[in-house]
Amino acid sequence: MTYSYYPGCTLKTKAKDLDRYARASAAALGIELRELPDWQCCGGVYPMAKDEIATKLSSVRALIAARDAGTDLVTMCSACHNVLKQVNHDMAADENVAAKAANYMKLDEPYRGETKVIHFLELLRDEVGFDELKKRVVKPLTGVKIAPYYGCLLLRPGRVMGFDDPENPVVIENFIRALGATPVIWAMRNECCGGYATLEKKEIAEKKATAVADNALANGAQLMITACPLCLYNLTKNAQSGLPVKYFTELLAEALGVKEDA
Amino acid sequence: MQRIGVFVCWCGSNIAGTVDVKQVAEMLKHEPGVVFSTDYQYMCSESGQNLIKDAIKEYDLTGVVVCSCSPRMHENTFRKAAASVGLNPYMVEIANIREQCSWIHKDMPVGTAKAVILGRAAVAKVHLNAPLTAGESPVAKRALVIGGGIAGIQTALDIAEAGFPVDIVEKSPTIGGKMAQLDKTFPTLDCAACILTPKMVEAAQQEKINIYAYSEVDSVKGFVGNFDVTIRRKARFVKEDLCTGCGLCTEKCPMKKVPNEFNCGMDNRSAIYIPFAQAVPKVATIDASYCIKKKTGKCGLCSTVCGVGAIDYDQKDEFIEQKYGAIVVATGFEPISVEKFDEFAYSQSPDVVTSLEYERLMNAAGPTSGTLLRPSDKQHPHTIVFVQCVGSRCDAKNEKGKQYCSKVCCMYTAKHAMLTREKYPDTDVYVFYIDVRTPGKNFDEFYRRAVEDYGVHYIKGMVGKVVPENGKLKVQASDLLANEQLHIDADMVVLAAAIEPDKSARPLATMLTASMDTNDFFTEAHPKLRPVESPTAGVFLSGMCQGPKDIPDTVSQASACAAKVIGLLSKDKLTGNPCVAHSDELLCNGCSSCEKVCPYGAITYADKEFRMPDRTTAVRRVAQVNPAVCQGCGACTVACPSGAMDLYGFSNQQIMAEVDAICK
Amino acid sequence: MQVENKEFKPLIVAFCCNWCSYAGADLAGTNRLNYPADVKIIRVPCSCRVNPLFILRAFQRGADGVIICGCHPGDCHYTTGNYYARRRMTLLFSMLDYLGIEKGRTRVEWVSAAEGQKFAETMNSFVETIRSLGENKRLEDLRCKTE
Amino acid sequence: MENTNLKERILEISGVNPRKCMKCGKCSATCPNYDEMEYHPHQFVDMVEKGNIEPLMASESLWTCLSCFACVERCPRSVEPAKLIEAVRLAVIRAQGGNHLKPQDIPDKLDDELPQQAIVSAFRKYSK
Repeated sequence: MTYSYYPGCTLKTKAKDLDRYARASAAALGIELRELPDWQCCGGVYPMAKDEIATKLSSVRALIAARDAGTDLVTMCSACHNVLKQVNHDMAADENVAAKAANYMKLDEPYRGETKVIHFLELLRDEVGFDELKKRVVKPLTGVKIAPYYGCLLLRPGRVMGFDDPENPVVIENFIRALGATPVIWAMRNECCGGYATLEKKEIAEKKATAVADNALANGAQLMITACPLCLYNLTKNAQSGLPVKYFTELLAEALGVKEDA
Repeated sequence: MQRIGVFVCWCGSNIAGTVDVKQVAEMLKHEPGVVFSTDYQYMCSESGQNLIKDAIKEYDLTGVVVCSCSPRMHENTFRKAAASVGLNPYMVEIANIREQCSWIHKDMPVGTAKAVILGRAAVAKVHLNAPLTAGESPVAKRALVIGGGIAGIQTALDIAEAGFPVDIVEKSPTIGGKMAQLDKTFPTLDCAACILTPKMVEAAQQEKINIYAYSEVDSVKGFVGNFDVTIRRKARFVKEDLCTGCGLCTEKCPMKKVPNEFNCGMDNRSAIYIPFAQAVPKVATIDASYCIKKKTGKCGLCSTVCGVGAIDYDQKDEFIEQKYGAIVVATGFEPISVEKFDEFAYSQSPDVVTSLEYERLMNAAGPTSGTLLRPSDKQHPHTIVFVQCVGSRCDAKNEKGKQYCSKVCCMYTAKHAMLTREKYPDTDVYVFYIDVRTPGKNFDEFYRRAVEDYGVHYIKGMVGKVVPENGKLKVQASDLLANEQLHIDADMVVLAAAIEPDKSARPLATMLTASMDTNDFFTEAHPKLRPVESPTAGVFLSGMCQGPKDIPDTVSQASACAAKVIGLLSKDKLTGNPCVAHSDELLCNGCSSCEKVCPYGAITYADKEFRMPDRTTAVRRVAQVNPAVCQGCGACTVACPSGAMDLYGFSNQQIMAEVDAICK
Repeated sequence: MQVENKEFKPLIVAFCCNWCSYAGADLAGTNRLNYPADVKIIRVPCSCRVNPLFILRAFQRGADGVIICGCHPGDCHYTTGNYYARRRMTLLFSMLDYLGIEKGRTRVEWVSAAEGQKFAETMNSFVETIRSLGENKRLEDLRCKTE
Repeated sequence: MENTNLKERILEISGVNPRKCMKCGKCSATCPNYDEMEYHPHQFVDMVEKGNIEPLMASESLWTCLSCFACVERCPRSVEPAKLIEAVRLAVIRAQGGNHLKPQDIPDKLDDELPQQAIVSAFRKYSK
């Protein structure tokens, strides 16, 4: 199984753990993640306006590169995933945007969303399969109660992302089960942690992050996992709850017994 | 050659004012086949009609053209007049020279010229008219009611009252439907069971009514007056005629962990069960997917304790074939699944319930014997939040919800809120609403009482998120009038789930060739003037299957539906519309194009023997139109590639003749 | 050339379904809403009864325009007839256009029994279109001359 | 009060039809940052529809919307209020000198662990 891989800027600096544990796990599972040669930053947040073209081009370049490589495009960071998937949807659904992007980039043919963007979690669910993953686990995390945190970016808008049921998702829960641990079902898993506010209005970020973490704690969580570097930062740094937060890939590597190699 | 008479009406000055009627009569006199032509002041008057009748007799007319007002006004009048003197009524044609000529043209020569052309077209058509006789078919004097809820029961009772036998087919083990699950009914607050169960008993005792509970319609063939229906009686594994409903088996059954659907799964029942105490028929049923004997072959306890030997583990589905004159659809509704709206945390907390579940929690026969206890810890709730419009009134792009208003939620929520405050005055009750819709007799008064006398907090806004935390439900909502976001720590949240047609409705509609809208509600023949009939002749609609409605509306519609059925069944024979399609079997190549476009399923195929030129015979598949079912739209005549299909009264040749006459 | 002096009086055939449009035409009459006498109405049970051959016949016999009126989509007395009519006419009209009978000479309109006003407006605008297109001469040579 | 040109531009770039709104208030009910906003999501929809856009452009709410899409996801009428808020925000920052966040402000806000994602997304949202 070979995939193009878009790590994103944060995974090269502050979120190296998210990246290296993913790579180690993928190798253990026989998945080849080929980093795209010249990827550029996606911009971190999807430009919603219909007349925004330039801000979508870095995503389009990555999408085209994956198409030309003949592979699906795997993302790891929630934000990159959200931006790439939404831009891909624009290219497929909005002829006008696709034509303008082609014009900017001097393409002969407009790119119309041919690449399939999948998050690493989707890859584990749909390509590897959680049953198969369970068989590959060598160090099951038995007894650990883990709160899966989706945040906003993985799930919404549900119609475009098509990631999971946006109000009642199960993919990270099933992932946790596959690793032998126990998922905590809690309502704030798909509520915003306020991460975007951390730069300018830290008090908002603190309030939101604390509310999220408190709800996980109240439901008996010992640990929270996420796919978003900003959520991890915010929930660790700004939340007043003291609940440890880790990347889902770290647990994966641990359960697969490759954490030390990473 | 036809002998045609032309009769030009003045309609006082309505026609004669802008059309030179004498000239029209004179001009048409020279049309081929016209042997008599005259004008008269009021052709529709008795003397005008006599003029036509006399002319028919005197000139031995074979066809009549009346140049007068719209055929929608007096076509029938003139046809009857013709029939009274022995001329086939379908030999009469009308040229509309009033609505479509004299009234819209001011200039006499222009109006006159057009009237002549319209008259010519009518004459040309009459030349090709043939006498038509409406077909007749016998009526099976028995009605089938599909669905045994309050709608089906009421319709059946009313039909039986008129003396016609009725069969009720109900898919669950008892009749009663959703109303049997309700606690009180708005706006009078009388108990649902108190008013429903006597009707259920009446239906059981009425000798003209036959109840097939735990049964489904398997197939429907035939047409109005003559439906052939196969009913599947699902195996209960209990002999209905022997079971006395004593209930001993249900007590002794060791498998007691079956979710009880009557209480919306909030408690358990045994594998052999009687849904509720007043069930009709009061007969036990074995749920084979839970029965230990059925699953493992060991047990058989119910058979041992049954004093009358009613248990039969080897019972098989039975099929009954019956002829019906009319079919009533009363398949009802169900609440939508609210799991997809999980911002309300329905799947995360047992204390978030639907309104139907709340109904059971308030009901004396419910899982808590009528004491309101929250499901998680069986404690009295002190703060309850009601959320209206869950899944109703959604945009078409919103795949989770329905576009329509479910109509009953505003009132039952007011009822729940009021009853809760009445029984437990220490409870805070909030209702979040978008609009409160209470059109109906004593409905708004009822809602105002909830607010004014019972102190229910009605808040204009919506709940956005429910977070279960530390035994509470943290409700985040908007209060639009105060322009505030509210945070309420609630003990229970009650969701007014949208209603949708029962899942069995769609396959049934296919069987009946009855049309449905995009929401799977059955379509009525006319939204205003024929609201209880399906466009498919002989199929009638009762209750929620046609659209959201409350109990008073349902019962009214059920009785109206019965009146229509009685009207049909009291006829010995049905006279059809003779202007129906017919196929020329010599031309038909059996391609099925006509069958595909027929909205009524009126076209079938038969293998017929044909004598070939060389005196051999060949069998070919040819289309046959059932004149009792065909409504005469003519879609098939155009679809037919070989020109075998034609329509009586509006044949290809007749319409072509009109075209030619106009374009001359 | 005398023809030039004479006002062009187009010949227009309107097929109206019995349940909606024919009743709409009646209502136009009841309300005395004028439209040109060039329009002659033929009553059919449903717009789906209109065979493309009827339209060809009309043009063959010298009609300058043909209009088909039916119930609004979703309101057909026979549930689906007007959808068939719409699909058939879309195909036919583009074929006629290809043959040289301009698209403007053919039209499908939905007129309900309550829309007398719309019926009159529709006919006025259709006649106007036909007048601007002029006489339908394209089929002249092929026309079956009737005695 | 009505500003037709501005309204049309906002509607065009957002692709939102505020007339679809049935004024249920679910957007504002679900908004996680409601209390930090002067104008709330349902007011954005209402005020844009009425052409009353200047107060929104001057409002702090533009910078406190978390872009979490909760209002977009949960709106029963598919109105997508967040897209309106973004369109109004763009109308402000695309104007000369409209940038809300300036590069020279950044160093003070950094700490060792702050991910790049926070900075790039803030620039995308708040500056041109």
